[in-house]
Amino acid sequence: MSKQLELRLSGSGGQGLITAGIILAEAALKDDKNAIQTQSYGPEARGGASKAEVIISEDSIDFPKVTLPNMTLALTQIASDKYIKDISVDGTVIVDESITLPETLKAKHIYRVPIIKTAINEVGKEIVANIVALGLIVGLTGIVTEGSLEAAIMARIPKGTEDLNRLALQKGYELAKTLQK
Amino acid sequence: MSKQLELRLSGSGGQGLITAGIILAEAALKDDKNAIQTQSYGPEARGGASKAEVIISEDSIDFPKVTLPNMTLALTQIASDKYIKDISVDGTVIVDESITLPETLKAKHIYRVPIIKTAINEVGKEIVANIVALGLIVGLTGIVTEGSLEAAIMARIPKGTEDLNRLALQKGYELAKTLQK
Amino acid sequence: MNHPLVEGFFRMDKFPHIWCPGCGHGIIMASIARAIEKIGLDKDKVCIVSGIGCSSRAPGYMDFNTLHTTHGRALAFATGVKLANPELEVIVIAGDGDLSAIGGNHLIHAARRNIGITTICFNNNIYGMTGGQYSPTTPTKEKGTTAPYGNIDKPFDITQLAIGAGATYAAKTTAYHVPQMDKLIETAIRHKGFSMVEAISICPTYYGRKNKKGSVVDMMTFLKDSFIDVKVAEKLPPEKKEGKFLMGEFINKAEPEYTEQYDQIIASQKK
Amino acid sequence: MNHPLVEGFFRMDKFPHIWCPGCGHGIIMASIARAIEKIGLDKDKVCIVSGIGCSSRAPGYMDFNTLHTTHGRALAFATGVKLANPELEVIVIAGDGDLSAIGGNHLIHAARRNIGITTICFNNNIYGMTGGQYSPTTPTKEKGTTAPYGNIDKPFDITQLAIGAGATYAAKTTAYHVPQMDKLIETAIRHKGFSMVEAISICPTYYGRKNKKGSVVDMMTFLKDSFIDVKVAEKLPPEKKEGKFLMGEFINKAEPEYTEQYDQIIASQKK
Amino acid sequence: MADSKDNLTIHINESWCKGCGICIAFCPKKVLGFNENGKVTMLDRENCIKCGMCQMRCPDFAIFLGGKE
Amino acid sequence: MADSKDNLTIHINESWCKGCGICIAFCPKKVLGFNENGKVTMLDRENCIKCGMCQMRCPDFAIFLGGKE
Amino acid sequence: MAKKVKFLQGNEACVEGALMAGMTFYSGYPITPSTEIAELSAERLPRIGGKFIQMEDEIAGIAAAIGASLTGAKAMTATSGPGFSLKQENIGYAALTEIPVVIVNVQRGGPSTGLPTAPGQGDLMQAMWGTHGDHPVICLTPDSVRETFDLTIRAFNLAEKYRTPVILLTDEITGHMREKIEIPDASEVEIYNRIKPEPGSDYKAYKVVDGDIVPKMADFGSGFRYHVTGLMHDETGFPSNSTKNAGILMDRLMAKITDNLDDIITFEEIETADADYLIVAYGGTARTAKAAVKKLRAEGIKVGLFRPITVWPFPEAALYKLSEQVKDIIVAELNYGQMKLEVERVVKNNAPVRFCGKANGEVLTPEELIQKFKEVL
Amino acid sequence: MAKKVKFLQGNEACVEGALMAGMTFYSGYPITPSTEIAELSAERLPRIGGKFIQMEDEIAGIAAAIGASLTGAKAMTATSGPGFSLKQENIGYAALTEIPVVIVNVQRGGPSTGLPTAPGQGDLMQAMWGTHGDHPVICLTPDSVRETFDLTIRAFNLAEKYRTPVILLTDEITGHMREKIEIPDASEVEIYNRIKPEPGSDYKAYKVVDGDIVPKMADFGSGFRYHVTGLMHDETGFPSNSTKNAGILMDRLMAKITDNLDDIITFEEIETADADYLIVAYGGTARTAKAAVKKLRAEGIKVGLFRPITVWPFPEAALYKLSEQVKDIIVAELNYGQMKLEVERVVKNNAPVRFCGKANGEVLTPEELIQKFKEVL
Ligand SMILES: Cc1ncc(C[n+]2csc(CCOP(=O)(O)OP(=O)(O)O)c2C)c(N)n1
Ligand SMILES: Cc1ncc(C[n+]2csc(CCOP(=O)(O)OP(=O)(O)O)c2C)c(N)n1
Ligand code: SF4
Ligand code: SF4
Ligand code: SF4
Ligand code: SF4
Ligand code: SF4
Ligand code: SF4
Ligand SMILES: [Mg+2]
Ligand SMILES: [Mg+2]
Repeated sequence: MSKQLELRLSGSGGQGLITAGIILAEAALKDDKNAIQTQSYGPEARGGASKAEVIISEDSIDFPKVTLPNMTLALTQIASDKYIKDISVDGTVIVDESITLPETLKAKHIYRVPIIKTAINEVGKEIVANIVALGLIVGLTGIVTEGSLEAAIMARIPKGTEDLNRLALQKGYELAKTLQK
Repeated sequence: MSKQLELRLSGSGGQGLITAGIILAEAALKDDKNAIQTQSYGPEARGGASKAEVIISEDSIDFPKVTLPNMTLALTQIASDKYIKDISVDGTVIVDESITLPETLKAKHIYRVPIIKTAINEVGKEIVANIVALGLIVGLTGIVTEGSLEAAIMARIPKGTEDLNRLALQKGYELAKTLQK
Repeated sequence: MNHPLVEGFFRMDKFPHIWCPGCGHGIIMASIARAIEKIGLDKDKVCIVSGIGCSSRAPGYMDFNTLHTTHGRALAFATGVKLANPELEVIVIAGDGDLSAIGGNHLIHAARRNIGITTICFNNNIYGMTGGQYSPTTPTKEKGTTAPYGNIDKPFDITQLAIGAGATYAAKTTAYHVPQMDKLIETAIRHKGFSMVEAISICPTYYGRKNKKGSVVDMMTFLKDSFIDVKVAEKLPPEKKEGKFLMGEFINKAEPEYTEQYDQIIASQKK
Repeated sequence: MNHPLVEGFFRMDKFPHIWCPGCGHGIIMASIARAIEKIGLDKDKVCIVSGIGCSSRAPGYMDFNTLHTTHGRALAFATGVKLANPELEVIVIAGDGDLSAIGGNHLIHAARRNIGITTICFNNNIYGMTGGQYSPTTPTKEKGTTAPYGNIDKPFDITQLAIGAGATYAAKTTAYHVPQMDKLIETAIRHKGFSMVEAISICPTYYGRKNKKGSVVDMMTFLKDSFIDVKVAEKLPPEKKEGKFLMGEFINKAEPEYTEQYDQIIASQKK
Repeated sequence: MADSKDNLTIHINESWCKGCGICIAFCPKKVLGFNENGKVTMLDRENCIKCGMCQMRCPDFAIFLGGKE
Repeated sequence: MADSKDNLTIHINESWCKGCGICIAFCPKKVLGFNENGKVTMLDRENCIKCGMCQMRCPDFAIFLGGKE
Repeated sequence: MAKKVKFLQGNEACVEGALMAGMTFYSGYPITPSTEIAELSAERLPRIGGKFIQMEDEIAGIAAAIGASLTGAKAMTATSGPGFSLKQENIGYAALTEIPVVIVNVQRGGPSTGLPTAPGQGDLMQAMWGTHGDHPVICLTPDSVRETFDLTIRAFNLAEKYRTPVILLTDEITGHMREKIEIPDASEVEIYNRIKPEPGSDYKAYKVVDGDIVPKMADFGSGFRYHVTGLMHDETGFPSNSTKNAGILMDRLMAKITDNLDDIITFEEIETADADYLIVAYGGTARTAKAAVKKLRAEGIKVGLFRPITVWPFPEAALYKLSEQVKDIIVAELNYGQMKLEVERVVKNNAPVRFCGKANGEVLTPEELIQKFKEVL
Repeated sequence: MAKKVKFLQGNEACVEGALMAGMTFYSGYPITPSTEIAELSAERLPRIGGKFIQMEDEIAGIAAAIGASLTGAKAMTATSGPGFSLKQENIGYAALTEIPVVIVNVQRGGPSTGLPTAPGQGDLMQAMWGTHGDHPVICLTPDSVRETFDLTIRAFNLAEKYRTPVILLTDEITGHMREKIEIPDASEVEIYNRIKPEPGSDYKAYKVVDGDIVPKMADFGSGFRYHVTGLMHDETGFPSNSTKNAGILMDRLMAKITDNLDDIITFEEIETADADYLIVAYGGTARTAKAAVKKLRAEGIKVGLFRPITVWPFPEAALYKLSEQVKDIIVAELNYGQMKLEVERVVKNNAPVRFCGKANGEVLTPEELIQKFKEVL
């Protein structure tokens, strides 16, 4: 992985991808890295696709927006259609397995992964798909340490959902392993 | 008289001095002169003194405000106290006879004239004191022709008050004659 | 095959609309179109005006002369439209915030003047567009993002406010009671002078979530169970009215309409 | 010897005030001071807030913490004063234009919130300060400089407007009925929550002249003859009430006051 | 304020009086009138009942009941 | 609009349906349900009484009565 | 051709001009020193079948005027400083939606309530920058009663031609002074009316066609059912989140002005041909400057006056040229040097830019200007 | 000293800063993209005994804040473009009456409703000129979350010190991005509180005494019964029609700023020491510029950044000095060149001033800026 991760997370409004972005960034801070998180707001969000972006770097980050991400993740078709196109040639695209990707899409790695299904079937709650995704991303990139990520997750989630989220994270790591072989 | 008359009329709100100023200016227009009329507005007018200024000139008038009038007229003590001081050394001051003037006042002519009393006693309506004043001013200065002045008055006054105003004008001219001898 | 109402009265290419799943605004917007259809108004002579808010996005979908203005000012713009061309049937669509927070002054003055504008308030008791701040109609104790400890404001009864301001037609209805809503909106549009229909909407995304009102269906069920018609209520014993809200026509009276009055001035002054 | 009220409650060096001969505003201003005297308020803890207008000049004469704000916004400023320091007795003085034209929105929201501010409206049915344009309370058919052919607007009943908005205390009185005015203003100041007294004033200079209402005394006589107390009116036969206006207390009820409610939130949240 | 009515009498501040005539018109005893300057004046001090209505209705604080001295 | 009820049937525009469930919950005959995409579907066309309440309450114009063809 | 000679206030002349320009709608809220404009409009409009309405505040005043304009009316609103501040949001709305409307600001003294009955010129920069966001601005400043008449007509013409709000920025001096004015015959006056689409034609509400300067504008109610929004929109008028569309729209709006400076900008030059010194002044203060120039010329001093009539867009090119010729420039205005900033920007190092002004509610007298002039030279 | 490291949005940092500065009162009306400031204030203020109120509109939002400030509270209101336009009248009121208040404008895209969720910097000039009449203005623009925190504190300090409204002009970029921020310990932060008169002392509400910068300010309710008015007033605070008094007051108000530029103005210079070329940028766009400078320097191009932090008063002197050194200046901002005008005015002929910006709702990327930079050089 390059020193600087530029990540774009997208999906529908309720999927918690903005929270996922924040958690990842906070994990990076725990690792003494720099991080910036931005997102798209507003009426587009009603019904449409929502987007969170995270930059993680060892250096200070001047320009806060992701222009050409080196990693994108999309959980819904609409989000994918809108945001997946932009990816650096040596970048990684991750989408939920339910999503159809354009044939023209070019990236170093393109993964279709059962993120939502994992959340539903293996963790038991669709709502933790975002945490599964985080496990997946960190499993793939190692951009933050696992300890920091877990701590960051625990700090942001509602009380009483710790185990659920820990499980989701685990499943995410496991998904990553299936891809890396 | 100099080619340019700079006149300041002052009194209390209801005395019609702004109308008098407009009438004089309109008479000047009829004589193919130029004229500008300005006035002080606003909350000061409540209860306090009101002021109308007229510049009449053969030439075009650039600066519209009177800075140092060459003629001032005041009908009330308050107005006199506030506005009579500024007068060019070769100017003319006219006040109602009820008014006490500061001893320091310097002007070429200083007249105390029974304008209001004339309106009340000889014309029969205090409200026409403004027209008496106009007769007086024009009688003294000849700044507009008598024909134009009468026409201008007739154009501005309520229907049915023509004779009253004509009489007031006449009385004004008469007052002027008493001063000129 | 297309939805006949959409085909006849909406800008089909703008659909599906941006409102969230279960948002009540779409129900009310449809009702307005049905009332226009029922009355048989000429589409070219209908002007829909709104301010800013989720509700205020409605005009963009409606196939008339449509004007999406600044937040709160719809009635002020509409007053200009109506007075300049009284031939137009002017309908204002406004959220509770748009109409009664920033726009409250224009509401009371339009009502006072009795100008021939029909106002339909999409009242979801919240600022939807900006993400769930409490509005002047959020009930006391309920939460908004700016009322994290429960709202201490007393809510407006917008219908009573309009009446206090002099409205000659004012009615209230809900997104559940659609047949009644159709009728009230129709009557309001036919009314000469200022008319307002306060249509209680639902915002499941913010109001519902923030206040644990359950699902969209739960919120609709609440409307169903909580509102009773004033006329019905008159005949009910007190215990049956407890905790209920009243809906229906609250005032309907005839007074001179503003633009007609103005035309009389013109008639008397025009040379 | 000096006027005892002036000596005790006014800024004597600012007198005589700028109002025109016979302007009713001075009568109402005096009544406010008498009510404050009667209640025995600490002058340092009284804050008088106004907007812009002839009436709004009153605070400049009154020896309290006085705030002359922007046109129409007195209640908005006053809300900040009161909420920031609930210990202050906040009284708003506002003209009919200031309160119900440009300031209408702040009136209805202050009333809705039931914030502990007392508003005294100096209602002369005209914009006095700017020279006699019709106001939202100018009766239909009367003239203003901007209604040369007679006003076609329907006037607000400001008291009813405040009630429609949720006011818990609202009363009306006139510059003629001073003993009643004293009492109503006193009650209003003592009231917990939002209170408003609409005091009908007279503007002989513009409203009177423009509408041929005769002398100052004629205008006062009109007030004397035209207003009857609501309580009296209740017992009168219809023919005696014809053409009369009602005055007195229109609403007086107890509801939680805003700043007290807020203090409860603080109490529950403060660590 | 503790004065009994006996010690009170009407005072006039002529320089503040704007001559509106309200006090005069509504004085129940009709004891007030205009002077030559158009300001209010007490015509009949004896018959003043010290009701204070003139004071209450004067918009200009120009007439009031005060101690005799 | 002149159609008699006989010629009418429920149409669904799945791409506009947002799956809010209002029509389903308040259908007096309970003939509507969700499909696997979470969109509305007609479960029992026979028993639909064509009352139009689903159409009236659908916020998304996604369900309506229209000609059979 | 019989000309009507009248003796009018600037505010009255504004209404006469508006009526000649075709004004049929006025909505506003009274405020000193602009109120006469409302009062005379209230009297005159019904006589020609037009409409006057006093709204509940200034925000509603401009809103109603914009609404009326959409139905095809030529609409105006007038105010002074505090009201002008309140109108700012909707000025931006009219600019973005391209709805013609004329806004008169008769400037008074000071910020806030200030000195309501005194003159001032403190709203010059506000006329350009008062509303949020970039937007096209045209602002005209008359220096006489007659010019108030003319520029009111021009304001309507420019509003119609460029589909934009036009600000007539007068001041208490010109607004309230009475002066002789010859009202021209209607036949002598050029009136521009907005271009409307042909009935039944294909119509995209915000598409510029046929080499027009702006999109054709259909009256609401005339059979073109279109959408107007203060959100960024595309050529159809419907909201668009596309930054590309937003850029196209904004560029077009700004270019309406910058591509047509020659048509929009007017100014007056007095005695500049051989001038060594230049006074820059506008509005009521230009009268002071004219008197001063006469007196200084009489003393043999080669001084000229540059008077921007269109103050926004600012007549940069003309002033720049003059600045190459003169030794010194003095800007005279009733504020703390607002136009001076613009003059400094434009003339760069060509000549020093001095300032003569005040903002205390007084007018500047010719004597004061002359004194300042002599001090610095 | 334990520092709290947090990951916050700029809007959140603004509230943290305000609380550290001593904010006890917030009143406003929600608007994207500023709403988080209201939301967090609503949550936090009651916990410290402070007050939050959501008013009926933006006009009331600032009015209530000013009213609260008069009782001694440190008060803030936040908004975005449309609301900022509505607040203008009362900003002027606070300026003339010298009541401290902090106004945050989180800028969004476009004029009117525009692009509510997109960034923009189109309100720069409005921050200076938005209200009618001349008036003192202080306006600060942060370029990071941490600086948003710091400048909010500074805004309160300056408001208290100079008794004037202070505008914190941020933008959607800094307002909504989350970044690492170390919250300093309260003991490390300098807080300035308005000077109040001694209890029982002789007090003229608008008289400057003892070499103070501004008049002492008594809390309403503290025993000094004085008068506050938006009319021109004398030292006692009572309205005065005297033009002399008006002049004295206005001169004093304007001089508060112009006499204290060194205290008020701050700016950042990056790599300017040997710079041949200069980029001028502020707020969120400065981040773009910083990235661009790094990349250009890496290519060996001697470019520096001048970043006004205080944008009003504009750091003229520092920029002028730099302009004598560099060959070319490029101003980068998200509008049609608002600061560019100011830069042009200041640098005169010293260097050509170029512009790189857009106002379509997008941020400027370093690549775009670099490209433009290279084009013109
Ligand atoms: C002048 C101004 N202030 C604030 C906003 C932000 N804003 C947009 S819509 C809205 C409230 C929407 O609430 P409501 O009117 O109830 O409509 P809803 O979205 O709930 O349908 C607000 C505060 C704005 N656009 N303009
Ligand atoms: C924003 C603004 N708009 C308009 C004005 C002008 N103005 C000052 S007072 C006033 C109306 C006064 O009427 P009212 O409130 O009834 O008070 P009155 O003078 O009759 O006592 C107006 C329109 C202003 N000062 N500020
Ligand atoms: S946020 Fe609320 S009001 Fe807005 S579209 Fe969604 S449900 Fe409807
Ligand atoms: S103008 Fe009217 S309201 Fe104003 S002071 Fe005179 S009488 Fe009173
Ligand atoms: S106190 Fe009563 S009786 Fe005496 S003068 Fe006054 S009003 Fe008349
Ligand atoms: S009421 Fe007052 S102002 Fe009027 S006449 Fe009597 S004393 Fe004079
Ligand atoms: S028409 Fe009536 S019965 Fe048929 S599906 Fe709709 S709601 Fe159910
Ligand atoms: S009501 Fe409409 S959107 Fe909701 S489930 Fe039924 S068809 Fe779908
Ligand atoms: Mg709402
Ligand atoms: Mg009034």
